[in-house]
Amino acid sequence: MSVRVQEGGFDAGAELNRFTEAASGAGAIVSFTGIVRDLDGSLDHMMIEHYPGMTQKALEGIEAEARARWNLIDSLVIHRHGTLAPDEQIMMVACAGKHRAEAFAAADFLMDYLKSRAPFWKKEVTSKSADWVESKQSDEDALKRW
Amino acid sequence: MSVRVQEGGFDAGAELNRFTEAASGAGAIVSFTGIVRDLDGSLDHMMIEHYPGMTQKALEGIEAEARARWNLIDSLVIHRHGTLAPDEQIMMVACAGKHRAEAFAAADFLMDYLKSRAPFWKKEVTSKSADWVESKQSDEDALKRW
Amino acid sequence: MDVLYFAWVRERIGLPKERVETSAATVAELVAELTAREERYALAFADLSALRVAVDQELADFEAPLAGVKEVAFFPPMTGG
Amino acid sequence: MDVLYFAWVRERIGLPKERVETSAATVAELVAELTAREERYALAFADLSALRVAVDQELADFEAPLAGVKEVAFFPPMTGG
Repeated sequence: MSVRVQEGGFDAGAELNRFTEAASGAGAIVSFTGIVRDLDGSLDHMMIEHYPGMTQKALEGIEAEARARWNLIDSLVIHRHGTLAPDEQIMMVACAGKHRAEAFAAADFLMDYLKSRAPFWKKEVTSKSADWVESKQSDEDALKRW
Repeated sequence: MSVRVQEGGFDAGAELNRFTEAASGAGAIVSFTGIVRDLDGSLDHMMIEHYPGMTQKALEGIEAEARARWNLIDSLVIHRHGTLAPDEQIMMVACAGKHRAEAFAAADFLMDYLKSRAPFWKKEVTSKSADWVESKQSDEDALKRW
Repeated sequence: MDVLYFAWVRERIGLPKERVETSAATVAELVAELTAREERYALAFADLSALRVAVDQELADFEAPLAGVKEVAFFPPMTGG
Repeated sequence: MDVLYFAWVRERIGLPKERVETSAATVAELVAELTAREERYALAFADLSALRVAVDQELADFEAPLAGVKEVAFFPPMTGG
């Protein structure tokens, strides 16, 4: 189990390989990568603010909850903060299980909780505006699945 | 959309990075990797047989079905055949979508269908036995979710 | 037509592929013909619920017609992934 | 106690963190005290349904007690991932 909050970029493929290599006994690895989308071609950059004292703790709590629900062999969360350009990778999650069902469910769960319960906030900056991304009801509703 | 059936190994991390790089406009990438598990320490190797004329066609049909259901930006299926040692990677799937829900659902769907509807058969060879892996009712049941 | 066998069906019958001249109208009729041939076919086809069939490389059922068909394959349920 | 603000709450109040001497018994009482101070606080706290609160770095609600608490943070709903 590993949680990293960092300003710099990461290499999702290298992280996936390292994670897979270390996940001894795993039959199934699921990874998720989140990428900055330039919705209408106007995005200059995204700013991600976070709450340093709380972030690591919150992510570890979400991971612990996933591991209590599914028989995971290992899990990984990486989340960036600071300034990100369009097409840059924001974060990734990986889960290793014996079987595919638990690896999929745990990764999906981690993403849902991370989205609405980890203290990150996104601001989209264009040449004309700088707007905080609003939370979506659909993200809050997604938590009810679990 | 891309389907590869091959005897040789593949580098899941490099595949993920290449796939992500090409999936322009994606906000979410989900990957699955399947690995040969040595269940009780006795597995010498796994043999994967397939039906060459049908495999590519079946995988492309499953991918087309996923793309009809979800608004995918791209998808990738790699599946090996032949002789595989414990801990070797058997196959991978990757799906790119604008949003996480569609990327997760499509990857999960592809795995369920690939498992029970693509013409691959696994044989587990130990020092004492060589047994065809039996299909599981749970894999057949998984298809009913979709 | 070409008849193909995979996994334990191939092992029981003892070959991966053969050319079969048949006037069977359906897969089920072809199975009956093959079963009548030799013990190894009878063994392979003993429990049809444990078998799957593809007609011209598409999954089909045992009632599928064979008119114009070039290739029929028999195999156990798939176990890929 | 330290009071922290994030995202647009930080922007409206105009600072990321301040030391507050208070005898408020709950988060809600602290919000009432701050709101009474200046317009910028009143603006930030105008709609509590749009705010989330963490007490000593754990998500909490506005009725959470403040006895022994070292750090309270106010922010909008999270939008990570």
